[in-house]
Parts: sequence; structure tokens; C-alpha cells
Amino acid sequence: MAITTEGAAQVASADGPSPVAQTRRRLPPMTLKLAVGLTIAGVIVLFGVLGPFLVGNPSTVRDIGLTGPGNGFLLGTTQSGQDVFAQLAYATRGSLIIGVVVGAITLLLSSFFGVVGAFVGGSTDEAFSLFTNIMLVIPGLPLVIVISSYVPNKSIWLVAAVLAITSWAGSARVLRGFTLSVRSRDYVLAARIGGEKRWRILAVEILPNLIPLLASQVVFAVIFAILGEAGLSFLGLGASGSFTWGTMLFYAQNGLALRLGAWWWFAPPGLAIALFGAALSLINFSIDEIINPKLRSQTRAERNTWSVKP
Amino acid sequence: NQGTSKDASITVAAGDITTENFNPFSSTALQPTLGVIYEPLYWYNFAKQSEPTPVLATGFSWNAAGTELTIKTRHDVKWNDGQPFTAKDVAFTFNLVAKTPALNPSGLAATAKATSDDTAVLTFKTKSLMQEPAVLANQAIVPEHIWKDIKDPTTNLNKNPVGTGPFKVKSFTPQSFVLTKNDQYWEAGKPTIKEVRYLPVASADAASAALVAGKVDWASAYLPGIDNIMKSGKNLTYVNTPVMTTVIVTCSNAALGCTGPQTDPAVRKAIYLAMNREQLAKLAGGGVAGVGSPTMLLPGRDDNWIADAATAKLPQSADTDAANKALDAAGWVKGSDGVRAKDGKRLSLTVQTVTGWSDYILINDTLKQQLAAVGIELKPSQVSWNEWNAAQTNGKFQLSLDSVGLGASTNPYFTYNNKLATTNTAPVGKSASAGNQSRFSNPAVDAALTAAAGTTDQAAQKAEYAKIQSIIEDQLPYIPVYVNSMLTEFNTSRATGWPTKDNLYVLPAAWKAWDAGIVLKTIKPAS
Amino acid sequence: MSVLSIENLSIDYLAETTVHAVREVSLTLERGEILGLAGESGCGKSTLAYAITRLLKPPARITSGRVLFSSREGYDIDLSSLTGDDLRAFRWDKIAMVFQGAMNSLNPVLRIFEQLEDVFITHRPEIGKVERRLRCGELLERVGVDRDRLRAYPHELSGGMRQRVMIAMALALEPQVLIMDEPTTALDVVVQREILREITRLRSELGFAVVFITHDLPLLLEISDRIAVMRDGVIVELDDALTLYTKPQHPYTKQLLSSFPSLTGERGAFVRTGIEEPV
Amino acid sequence: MSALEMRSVVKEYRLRNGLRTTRLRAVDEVSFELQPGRTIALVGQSGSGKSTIAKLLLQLERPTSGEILVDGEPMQYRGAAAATYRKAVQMVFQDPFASLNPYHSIAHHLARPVKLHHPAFTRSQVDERVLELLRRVRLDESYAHRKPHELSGGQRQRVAIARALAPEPAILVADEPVSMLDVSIRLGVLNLLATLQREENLGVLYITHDLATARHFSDEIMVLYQGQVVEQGPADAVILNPQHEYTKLLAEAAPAPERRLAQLRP
Amino acid sequence: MRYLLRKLTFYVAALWAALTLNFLIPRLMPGNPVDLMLSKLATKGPVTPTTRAAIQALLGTDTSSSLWTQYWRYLHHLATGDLGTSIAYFPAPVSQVIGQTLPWTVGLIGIATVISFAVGILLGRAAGWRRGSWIDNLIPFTTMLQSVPYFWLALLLLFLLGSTWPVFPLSGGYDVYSVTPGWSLPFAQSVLYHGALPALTIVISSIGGWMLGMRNMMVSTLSEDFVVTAEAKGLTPRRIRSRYVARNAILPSVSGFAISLGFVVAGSIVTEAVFSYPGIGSALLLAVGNNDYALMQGVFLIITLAVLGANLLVDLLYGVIDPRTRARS
Ligand SMILES: Nc1ncnc2c1ncn2[C@@H]1O[C@H](COP(=O)(O)OP(=O)(O)OP(=O)(O)O)[C@@H](O)[C@H]1O
Ligand SMILES: Nc1ncnc2c1ncn2[C@@H]1O[C@H](COP(=O)(O)OP(=O)(O)OP(=O)(O)O)[C@@H](O)[C@H]1O
Ligand SMILES: [Mg+2]
Ligand SMILES: [Mg+2]
Ligand code: NI
Repeated sequence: MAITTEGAAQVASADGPSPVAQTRRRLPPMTLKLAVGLTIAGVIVLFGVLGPFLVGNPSTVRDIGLTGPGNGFLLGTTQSGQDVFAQLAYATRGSLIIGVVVGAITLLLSSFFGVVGAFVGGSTDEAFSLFTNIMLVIPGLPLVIVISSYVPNKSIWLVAAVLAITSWAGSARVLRGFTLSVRSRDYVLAARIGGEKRWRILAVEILPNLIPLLASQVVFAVIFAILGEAGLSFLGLGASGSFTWGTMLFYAQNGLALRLGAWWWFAPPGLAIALFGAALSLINFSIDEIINPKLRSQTRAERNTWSVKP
Repeated sequence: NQGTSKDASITVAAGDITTENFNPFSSTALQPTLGVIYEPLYWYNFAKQSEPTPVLATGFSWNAAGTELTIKTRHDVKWNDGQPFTAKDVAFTFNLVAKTPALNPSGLAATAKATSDDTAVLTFKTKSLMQEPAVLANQAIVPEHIWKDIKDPTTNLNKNPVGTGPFKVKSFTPQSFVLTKNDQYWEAGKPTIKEVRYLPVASADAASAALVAGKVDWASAYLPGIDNIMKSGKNLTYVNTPVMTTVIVTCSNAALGCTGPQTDPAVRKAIYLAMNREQLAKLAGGGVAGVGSPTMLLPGRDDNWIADAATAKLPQSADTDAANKALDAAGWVKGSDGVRAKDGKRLSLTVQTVTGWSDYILINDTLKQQLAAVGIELKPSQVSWNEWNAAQTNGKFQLSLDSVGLGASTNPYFTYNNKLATTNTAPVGKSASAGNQSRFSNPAVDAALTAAAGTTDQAAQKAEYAKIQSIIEDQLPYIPVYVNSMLTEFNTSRATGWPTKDNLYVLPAAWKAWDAGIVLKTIKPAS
Repeated sequence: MSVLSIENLSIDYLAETTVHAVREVSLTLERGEILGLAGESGCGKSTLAYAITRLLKPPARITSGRVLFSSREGYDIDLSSLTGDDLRAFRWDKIAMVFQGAMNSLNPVLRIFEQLEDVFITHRPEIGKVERRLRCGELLERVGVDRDRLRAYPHELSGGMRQRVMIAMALALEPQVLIMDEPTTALDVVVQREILREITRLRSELGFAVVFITHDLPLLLEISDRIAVMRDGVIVELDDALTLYTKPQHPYTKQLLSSFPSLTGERGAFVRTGIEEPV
Repeated sequence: MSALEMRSVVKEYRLRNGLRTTRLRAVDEVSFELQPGRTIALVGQSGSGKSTIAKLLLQLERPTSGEILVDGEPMQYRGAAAATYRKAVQMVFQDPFASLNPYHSIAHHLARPVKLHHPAFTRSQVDERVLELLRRVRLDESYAHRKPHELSGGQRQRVAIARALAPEPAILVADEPVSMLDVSIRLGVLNLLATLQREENLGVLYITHDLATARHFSDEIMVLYQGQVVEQGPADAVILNPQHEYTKLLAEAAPAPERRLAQLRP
Repeated sequence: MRYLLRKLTFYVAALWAALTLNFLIPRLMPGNPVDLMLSKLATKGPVTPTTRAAIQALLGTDTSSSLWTQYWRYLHHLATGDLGTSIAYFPAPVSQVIGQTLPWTVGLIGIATVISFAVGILLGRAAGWRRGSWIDNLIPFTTMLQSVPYFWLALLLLFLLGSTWPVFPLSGGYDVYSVTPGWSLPFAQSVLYHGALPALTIVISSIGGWMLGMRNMMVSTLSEDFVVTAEAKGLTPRRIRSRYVARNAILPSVSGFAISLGFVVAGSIVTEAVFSYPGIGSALLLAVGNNDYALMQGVFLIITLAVLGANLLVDLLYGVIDPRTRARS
């Protein structure tokens, strides 16, 4: 949210405090927030990757109906006796795939339209930036709703693609702003004078400085995608035939899980999204602090003291 | 806070309240327009096999050629503006429909004449016995003195509807509208409810919340775990009236362009046999689905139309042996992956349903497991309503879950004609919106339908239907699964006399045209 | 008569490795004098200035010493004892400061007069609105900026003008000490010269003492009464300008003095010889 | 390649002021000639167009009108001629903090131009050359693997100069190469340049607003005022005997401790 | 001139692109309104082959003429302010449907957005001002609230505060039983009461963004030189906070706010679905379900205009609130 190009412009001049720190200068300092974020995200990713191998078929129906946790079902069963835990494992995988795909496409598109456009400059930049701005004002959700109601038999890949297409523009704009500022820095000009090829200047001189910003944009895109997919699914327009946190919630809601007291069906997918989103936000806090080192400095309240050591 | 005199007013859950539209010819008219505000000549109860109930008419007769229908209308009926209702209004209504194609979705083509104040004669160009239900029970009668001045009856919103029904409009806002009792109603002592409020309730969740909170008295929504939900509120009851059969529509006719293994009758038969309907009804039907019939009719209600009592009901458990045998005989051989194949083509079928129709999705999930046992691979797919509908009408599907809708009356002719007649289908790629989406075409069936349409003799009709039944039980263009539940919930604290399991005097769904009027004039304020 | 005396002041930055930015510095500032503080970049000049005005931010930490302010009215204040409202009232009223980058010292979204008036509203609430506005105008004119620039936004002024506005603001309450941290770097020589003239003129008019911080030794030699040379947080030499120029004691001072060419002097051997490079 | 010449070069910038755009003439009809082995100092007020002239020479901007001649031929912006030209001209940027990429080591900054200049060099040859360059600006090899932020301003400045010298240019444009440094470091850097210039017959355009060093380190001085060259001539002549008003003002304003100390002396 | 031209190009191109998309997308969707209405009719009673023509006559849809003709007709109608007739709300004109639903959406989501912005900014200001205080430590939690799926939170709150402890009403825009719409106090109270829970859910789930943004900008601004100067001037902390720090820190948020106002209409869909709120989002969903081209196009048009309008507002507003942009490029 708070990534303004202004703040971002400081990356390049963020001089580390001491040589000791230089080897991990580009890595976020390990704080409590980051540790918690990485741990939660790690656990969820692990669950999404390995979980499906450890659980049974999530679609298997059983004649036991809606039952609470226990009896070999860690999180109980749905109305039709499907194992909620197994569904959660597959859903985690599905949602993560959406997150990753959207993250990747957003990265590609926003780098292309934001970074390349700003770097090449001239009419290319004008055109790219016009296109980006138009994509930015074209309302995303309704577009997604309409597109996804158009496409037959939506797979999660498709939902991810649709979400990505409607969401890259914001980060492209942020990246463009920052690239413009980097592009005219003296060291880029120096590389040009030195006779470097253009692509090499882009790849070697400019991109590394964009990494924290790109990382934070991708993290946002992932959160956005997972939430967006959940919202679409809630409206009945999400991926069909595959498990995601969103479709799980949709079926739980359709089955009146909440009203029937089946919290074990309604709560886990929502909490999973919340936890994962929160973990990514925590990670993003740390990335933010690299992008804008000012955020790292300490409290103002400590200032007005004359602290003489005895 | 339910109105001023609590005991005399009830609230009904409506779907979406869109436009203030009480035009009985409009397909987007508000729920109570048909039946509550406007009335038909006769009323048919779909909940059980019964004689038509006279409403605005007191009798009718056909001429021998079946081209002229004479209708006797009721005396002492007044429009709610005080003008008397006569046979002229009936004649005017049918003439209006006949000369305005846009008002005429059921294709009525009769010209009408009032021969006296209580007699109207409808003349058809051809023998039209089967138009009877459409004329008698599916056309709201409108007052001539109002509608003769309406320039465009198709788009008129008719904001102050003048009808003969038990209620009239009191007030309207897009978020709720209120009907009030018609004091001049023709049936003595009815209605006794003073006001009926319609409230938009968009989802099952909202309906259950409103019911439990006592906000609505009458709702029709499929509520999973309905017994639990009914328990959590006070004075709640419900009835289940399964009347619509859930079927797997198959694109069955290769001659009309269908492709896929389901064009082989043996495959359809195998699916029919391998189904464990008990499990399906329990899991997908939520335990409230009814047992269906291979004739696509309703066991119980339609028993007198089913030729062979032995086959009246669908088998409830799976007969895998028979299914395997049928497939073996047709040359489908099991491959190494457990899926059968023939001529290098795997026995793999895609079944489509609508995203979010959770019961149908469950049918697919369950069926997939059940059919795997006989070597059929089922691939469930979920699509939007639009796509599902487009695929089905245009024949771009293999299997599709749908339900058989209500006909014009309980006479099987309407179901069979709709679903099976060659005239109602179209080649793949063309829209078969008239109803025969399985692209089924069989001269014997067509002949039987024509014969049945040409007589009013029920025994003769039954004989024709028996021919059809034996063909479809063999061909299975539609594979019946079960009879889907139709749940209607009531709150008995403000009104009593709602339909019950034992007294199904109507098909009680709140959205059902015509029946709603019967319910509202029958119920009484709770003491 | 000293107006400010710094005794044994040490300041550390508690960063990943502790930086001893200022070590045991003792200094006195006489009433009405210009004290130049010279030294290479990063030697602790700004840190010292910030400590005097109690503006140090964490991770800076004062580890020893104190700063005494002797008021014109005849009382002494130990700056370390000031807190809260006392500290606020003291600031600007007694010691004002002009910061290095004038372009960043002004709030970009407030008009010049609003920022000048702020000082009066806070420190001299008894002054009425009309009078306040009048004084702001006078202040600007005093530093040679037209009165009608009061309504301008900072970005509408040139760098030199902004610097002058800052000086005007610093003079608003007629403080007894003015600290100027590199007020003229980033300005071109002509503008720089004008501002220096302004400061010397105002000093003799109003009689405040100035701490003038810069790394430009020739500049200091021109305007200061006394000069302190700082290196690595320590004041290595402190003397009046003439003595320091003619008889430098510390080798670092000597090195500094030998390394700037004279504008009008002989070109001599100094030119393009590639003398052994310092540092 | 030997000589570089500017002939009535004009550079205009478009400025947006709200919804209007105005034109700013940053360089106005400037002409001069830079010969190998000579130094021209370019002095003037800030904003007078000094850096713009440098950018024009380095093809970072194109003149609005007028022409730049390379050995008497009009400057090429594309093709082989442009490539050889780019190799021959190098620049030291005004700000040593901005001209090094914080992401790369010092060695990277120096190795790239070397590699581009001698594509055939092996890795060890490149390394050797990098160390030689570092030694030349009197930095030992321990600096090679440091990142820019670990260097002082003077050290960075020297790295920037080393980088500019790496492709063995014929002409060096040094844009206020010493403005950020204090006097002691300043002199060292200038002397280094002077030495290299003598040894390699380098043509130098020395941009500064420090008149004293301009006088002592260049053959010729050009005074720029609002984009125009108002005075041009041998260094001593311009400083000691300024003709134009603005040059006089500059000379007047330059710090001259002697003057005041003369007053202070008892 | 060039700048103005560029801005103009942007607005014209964006408008054109949106309008064209608007036109194309519904037409690319599967099914057409006639088939759809037929299928819906079929569930109510029998339909015959002649029905199709009847419906076509009724809806007046032309799916036969070329896309180009349709496109020009569409643009022409738009230019004359004719948005066509809705199918879902047949025979109401689209403009009437929008007129009837838009005020609810703008009222609810608009007010919620304003509240969320105001509270978020105030909290962010406090958090940035006192880093490490309890308010500041709240940030991770408010940010987490943003990662909770909105509808999940809303359903949960609706269940808890609507059904379990009936503090808030379950659905609708006002109490249909006791008040009639109009400019009366009871109606206003009822509307506020019904809007409270939906608004609360929006505020809860969006406040974190404003708060974090403002807080980070506060922190960045705090280390600006002019803040140090203000402190050296001995100004009171309140004055520094409001006139020096917050006044500068809020600038990026203000443009974000204007943009988010533009997305009010678009963002209403899920809220209205959960709370059965009678706004334009519900209308859009209904339109999608009914292949109601005209209504969808109408709603899109409103959304696009709102967003473009908000952008224009930002362009204009920024010149006012940030004096620097008035002169600088
Ligand atoms: N926040 C900080 N954390 C760690 N070290 C710091 C910090 N701020 C300053 N220093 C160090 O303290 C020393 C003194 O810094 P200071 O800013 O006082 O120097 P200066 O003499 O004003 O330099 P300049 O002429 O460049 O303004 C420097 O070595 C600097 O690196
Ligand atoms: N890219 C640009 N766009 C618009 N104006 C520019 C641009 N570059 C420079 N200018 C303007 O051109 C004029 C000359 O700028 P230039 O950078 O050449 O000055 P300079 O003499 O190098 O100043 P300094 O001594 O401060 O470095 C200035 O008024 C500057 O604002
Ligand atoms: Mg400093
Ligand atoms: Mg310059
Ligand atoms: Ni130590």
C-alpha cells in the first residue's frame, strides 16, 4: 500500500551502515515480524505442496454426512461426508498455484510495461504508460466477473490469468516511476557512456535495484490474487472443478455451514487465507523497510532525552 | 414490527424484486401477479393427481373436431375496481394474446368470441385438444375495460393492476411491496389475511436467517440440513413436494450431430444400471429427494399414467453386473487403467452442471465414484448458468444434469412432447430451446404423441404413453436420477392453514404461479 | 563573557558498530563572536550542532559532558536539565539554527509567512495578527528578500532566497546564539558571498554569537573571529583566525592550509605538479 | 581522434508550468574547441549550462541547433563512427555518490569498461588491468571488492575517475569532479588528473565553479553566464584581468582569505 | 500544451477503451438473452418452437445485424443518453434501474470509504507519530484484517451480530415494515441502522491500508529536514504533527482516496451480495446472470465514469493540495 515512488527512490542511495553488514545488505534484517511471517508462510506452503500426498481423495463421498472433527477426520467432514482436511490440503495447493501464477504474470507484465517502457523511453514509454493507465482505470472486478463468466469450464490457471491481467497495472505504474528515477541516475548514464548494451544496462545496472520493489509488488499481487479468487468464488464465478480456499468457502456457504454450526467447514479456509495473507504482509513490512530505510529508524519519543551514561 | 395488526398480515420471501411490473403477460412480472392478483379460468394442482378446480370458469366443453372450446364463466365476479367480470373479458384476453405475438409464449392461436355474458367460445385453426391446459389454466384473464386502452400491452408496467384475485396492490418500493385483501373477492369469506408483504430474499443463507429470525412466513428455498434449521427457529415447519425429476440429459442422437460414447444406448443403459440412487438421494438429495420413475413421471401422483406398475420406480441400488454385461455386450472392453474402451476410444464422458449448484455437483462427484466401478470414466465440469444453458440448447455437451420441468398440466403429454418430440429438437449447433435437448427423435414416439393429442380419452392416451414409456426405458435419452426435493418453509405463528404433507392442496412453492393465490386465500390468521 | 560553553561533550552513534562521533569536546562561544568550525566531511560537526540544540536522534547518544547557556539576562541554564515545554520555549528563542539544506528546511506545503508566523505564534503569543504579519515582512526585508514574497511557497524561491528566509526565521526572536550548519554549500559563489555579507552585517546589528560550520577553510578565514579545526570528533586546534592562518600548530591544520591554491597569487610550483596527494 | 569542436550550439528544454510549457535555453550559441593535451575550464554560476554542455558532448543530449564537430566532421549519433567516438570520450560525473551503482562492487565498475575496450582480454588480464587502474588512482587492491557505500567521498571520486580512464579515452569531461570534497582531498584529485593528462596527452574539459583551481589547473577558461559564453581566454588573463561584469563578480566573490587577513593583521 | 494533450489523450483513450470493452464483453459471453429467457420460461410452463419468435419480439434484441452496426448504434445511443432497456428488470429502462440502485451504493460504500479513510488516517497519524506505541503495534493486526477475505468476515459478522445476537438487521436498506422511503427522520435512522453493519465490515477490512500508508508516510516525513527545523523552532508537538508532518504525509493518501472513491461502485458487488443490499452491485450480478447486455453496459459505464472522474479529481486536487505540482513538472 504505502509504496510510493518517492520512498522507493531511496533504494539506490541506501547506504549500509557498516562493512560487517554488507554481505547480507540486500536481505531484510531478521526481525520478529519477518520470522513470524516466514514461518507461517512456510508452513502453509509446505502444507500445500506436501499435504495432498498425505491425505485421501478430497472428493470421496461418504454416507456419514456432516460430522465434526474426530473419528479419523481431523477437521470433520462436509455435508456429503467429504474430508475437510483433505479438501483443505488440495485447496491450499490450488490457492497457492493461483497466487504464484498471478505473482509471476504480474511480475512479467508489470516489468514489461513499467520497467521496459520507462527504460526505453520516448513514444514506447508514452504508449505503454497510456496503456497502463487505461488498464488501471478499467474496473477490475466487474471485468473479471464478465470475463470469467465468458470462459467455459474455468480452471484455476485461467482464473489466475484473468486475475493477473486485470491487476498488473498498478505495480507497472509504481515500477515505472522508480525506473524513471533510476534510469537518469548517473551510474546508468555512466554505463551508457561506457558503451554497455542497452539490455545489459537494464539487466545489470537497473534491475538489481528494483529487486526489493519487485518483491514487494509480487507479494501484494499474491495476496490480491488469493483474495480475488476467493471473492470470485464466493460469487460463484471462480475456478470450477478444482479446490481452492475460495471454492471451499463457497461450498461451505452454500451448505449453510455457518448456520448449521459446522465451523470446521467454514472457518479453516477463511483462516488459511487470513493467515497466509497476514504472513505475506509481515514479510512485506520487512521489504518495505529495505525500500524505505527511514521506516527503520527509531521512535521520536526517545529523542528529547539527554542520556549521559553514569 | 410486522405491520399494524400482527395477526392479519404475513410476509412472503420473493426472489428478486426488480421492477414494479404487474403485467400478467410479462415474463418479468412480480411473483404474485399470476394467481394472487390475476386469476385463470381453471386451476390445476400439480401436487397430486386431481380434477381441475374451476376459478373464473364454471365449465368448458370441446366440439367433436377439437377445434372449438366453449367456456362458461362465473357469475358474481367483480374486478377489484368494482366493474363486473364477464365472458367478454375472457374473449378479449384471448384475442389480445392471439393478435400480439410477443404476449404469446405458449403459441396460443385461438380467436375468441363472447356469445353471451357467461359464455365465451374459442376457435382454433386445427384440432387443439392439447391446448386445453394452456387456455384454461395458464392464462390470466384481464379486464377489457382497462386493457383495450393500453397501447403497448407488452411493455406496460400495469402499476395499478385491476384483477379478480384475492389481493390487490397496496404499495410498492423496490425493496418490498404490500398487497392488501380484495374485499370484493368472489369466494365468500375469503381471503381472511389482511395484508401480504413481499420481501426480496436473494440466497438460501438469507432465507434461512430470515426464517429463523421470524422475518418471513413463507419461503421456498433449498436449505441443506433443513431439520436442524427448522429446529433453531420458533413455529417453523416445512413441506417437501418433490415433483421435478432430476435427469442426466444425454446428447443421444448421433444422426443429429451428437458425439461421444453416450450416443451408444448401451452406455446410457450402463449408467442407468450402475447408479446407486440410494446414496445419491442421501448425499446429493440431502435425504429429502423422492424416488423417481424410469418413465420420467412421478411415482404416486402419476401412477395411473404409468403403464407397467412393475417398472414404476427406479432401482435404488446399483446393479453393476447388469451394467458390466451391457457394456461387454456392446463391445466396450476394460483397459489396463480400469476404463473401458472401444475402437481405441475410451469410455470417458464429461458431465456438465452449473457452478454453484452444489447438489448437482455432488451427484457428479458421487456418480464418478459409482461409475468407475463399471469402467466408465466420468469427468465432472462446472460452468456458468449461461454456458450450461447455451451448451444444452445447442447440443454442445455429452451429459448434462437438469431437471424435467412442470408441464402445462399433470398429463404426461406435456413432458413427453417437450422432451422427446422431433419437432422440439434441432441438430447440434442449432438451438433446441423448445425442450428436446437430448436430440431424441423416434417416429414411433412422434406417432404416439400425435395420437394422444388427438383424443380426450385418457385410456387411449395411456395406451399411447405406454408405447413411449417402453421406448424411453430402453433408449434412455434422459437418465432419471431421483425426484428433486422442493422445500417450502412456513412460519405458523401468524397464519395457519398452510399446506401440509397430508393436505397438499397446492404445490406450495412461493414462486409457483396460480398456486400462491390459492394458498393466500386459504390460510387464516393464527388465533 | 561566554554565552555558550561546551564541556567534555562526547557523542556516540550506537549503530551496528559504535561510532564515537564527538569525543570530549570543550568549547566556549563568546557573546557576539563568529566561531568557525572546520573539518573534513564526517568529522562530527553536525553532530555537535545537533547536540547543542538537543535535536540528536537515536541511535545518537550523549555519553558525557554538558552544555551551559549563559543568558544575556544573567542566568545560566544547563541544557541537559531542560525538558518538555521548557526545552521548547528555550529553542529558537535563545539558540536558533540554520540547517545545511535550505531547500529541505522549509515545509513545502506552507507559505513562507505561515512558517515565519509559526515562530511568533508559539513563542510570542501576545503579539497580534497584524503586528505579526508586519514583523514577518520586516524580517524578510532585513535579509534582502522582497516583502511580497511572504505569500510564496518555498519552491517558488531560488536556493539563495530560501537560505535567506531561513536566516530571517532564525533571527525572528533575536536569539543570542545562531548556529549555521554549512549554510552556503550548494550555492554558487556569488550568492554565497551575498549571504555571508548579510550575516556579518546582521551580527554587528543585533549582536548575536554565531557558530559557523563548514568544510571550506578559506571561507572561514574570511569571516570568523576564531576557528576550531575538528578531525575525527576531536577539536585539534582552536585559535583566532589570524593566528591559525599564520601559525598553525597541528599538522592537519597545516595540511589543510597548504592545499588550497590562491586565486590571485603566483601560479608557481604549486600548479600541476602532482604533489604527493594527501589522505 | 584529436579535436572536438562546438559551433553555435543551442540546447533548449521544454518546461511544464501548470498547463503551459515554456522553453528554457540552457545552452545558448556556445562555440569552443578542445585540443588534445589541453585543459579548458568551464566556470559559471550554477544553472548556467555547464553540465548540459558536458551531456551534449557525451551524446546524452542532442543539440537543438548548431553542430558539434569531431576532427572537423559532424558528430555521428549512430553507426561505427559513433561507436569509436563514444570510446574516445569519457566523463566524470558531478556527484560521486550517484555515479556508482550501489549494487555492484568497485571491481565490477572498473572491469566492465576494460572488457568493453579490450574484448579479447582474458579474465586475469582484466583483473590485472583493474588493479592497475586502482593503483593509478592510489587505491590498493583491497578496495576492489568493496561496494561503493563503503568508500569515502574522495575514494568514490577516484573510482569514478579510474572508471573514466579505463577505456583509455582521448578526451575527458570532468563535471565538477571535486565540488563535494574538502580542500585537502580536492587538491590531490586534481593533481592526479594533471599528471595523467600530461602522460597521456588527454584533452580535458574541467567544469567547476571554483575559480582558483580553474586558474591553476587549466590552459584556458570559459565563463558561462545564463547559457552564453561571456568570456574566454588563457587562464591567467581571464582571472587576473577579467573583462566581463560577471567574471569580475565571480572573481570578487571567490573566497580570498588573504584580503581579510590583511585587514586583521596588526 | 503537450501535457494537456497527453492528459486529454489519456481520458479520451481510456473512455473509448472502456466503452468498447463494455460493448464487446457482454456480446462475447455465451448464451443470448432470448435463449435464456426461454429456458427460464420452460421451468414455469411449456414452451413451443414459436415461443422463440415471441420472446425475440418482446425483447427487441437484434443479434442478427453485424457487430459494426451494433457498435455504431451503441455509441450513438450512448451519446444521446439512451442506455437501452434492461432485460433482468424488463421493461424498465437501464437508466431507471441505475437511478434506483446507485444512491444506495454511493450512500453505503461511499460513506464507509470516507469513514474508513478518516479513521485510518487518524490512526495512522497517531501510529507514525508515536512509533512503538500501542497504536503502532496495532498495525500488523489491522493489516491482517485486510488479508481476511472480506465476504468471510462479513458473513461471520452478519451471522454473529444479525442472527446469534440480533443487534443489527439481516438485510435490506431500511426497515420495510415500519418506515416509508422519503425525507423523514425515521427513514434516515432506519437507513443508517441498516447500513451500519455493512459499513462496519467495509471499514474493518479497509482501514488497515489507509493506516499503514499514512503511518509509513508519517515516518518518512518525520525524518525530513523541515520537521527537524520545526522542532528546532520550538513549536508545540501538536503543531508539528498537524501542520508539518501530517499535512505532508497525507498527500499520497489523498490521491489514493480519490481513486478509491472511483472504485466505490465497482467494489460494492460483494458487500451487496452478502447483505442483500439494494445497490448497483446487486443489479450488476443480476445482469450478469441474465445476459442483460444493456444493464451491464450501463453499470460499467457508471463505474468507468466514476473511476475516470476520480482520476480527474486527483489531477485537479493535487494541484490544490500540493503547491509544488502547480509549478513543477
Ligand atoms: N545515524 C547515524 N548512525 C551511525 N553513524 C552516524 C549517524 N549519523 C552520523 N553518523 C556518523 O557520525 C560521524 C559524524 O557525522 P556528522 O554528520 O556530524 O559529520 P559532519 O562533520 O557534519 O559531516 P558533513 O560535513 O558531511 O556534514 C560520521 O562519521 C557519521 O558517519
Ligand atoms: N533535463 C532537463 N530538463 C529541463 N531543464 C533542464 C534539464 N537539464 C538541465 N536543465 C536546466 O538547464 C539549465 C542548465 O542546467 P545545467 O545542469 O547545465 O547547469 P550547471 O551549470 O551544470 O549547474 P550546476 O553548477 O548547478 O551543476 C538549468 O536551468 C536547468 O534547470
Ligand atoms: Mg554535516
Ligand atoms: Mg552541473
Ligand atoms: Ni568504542
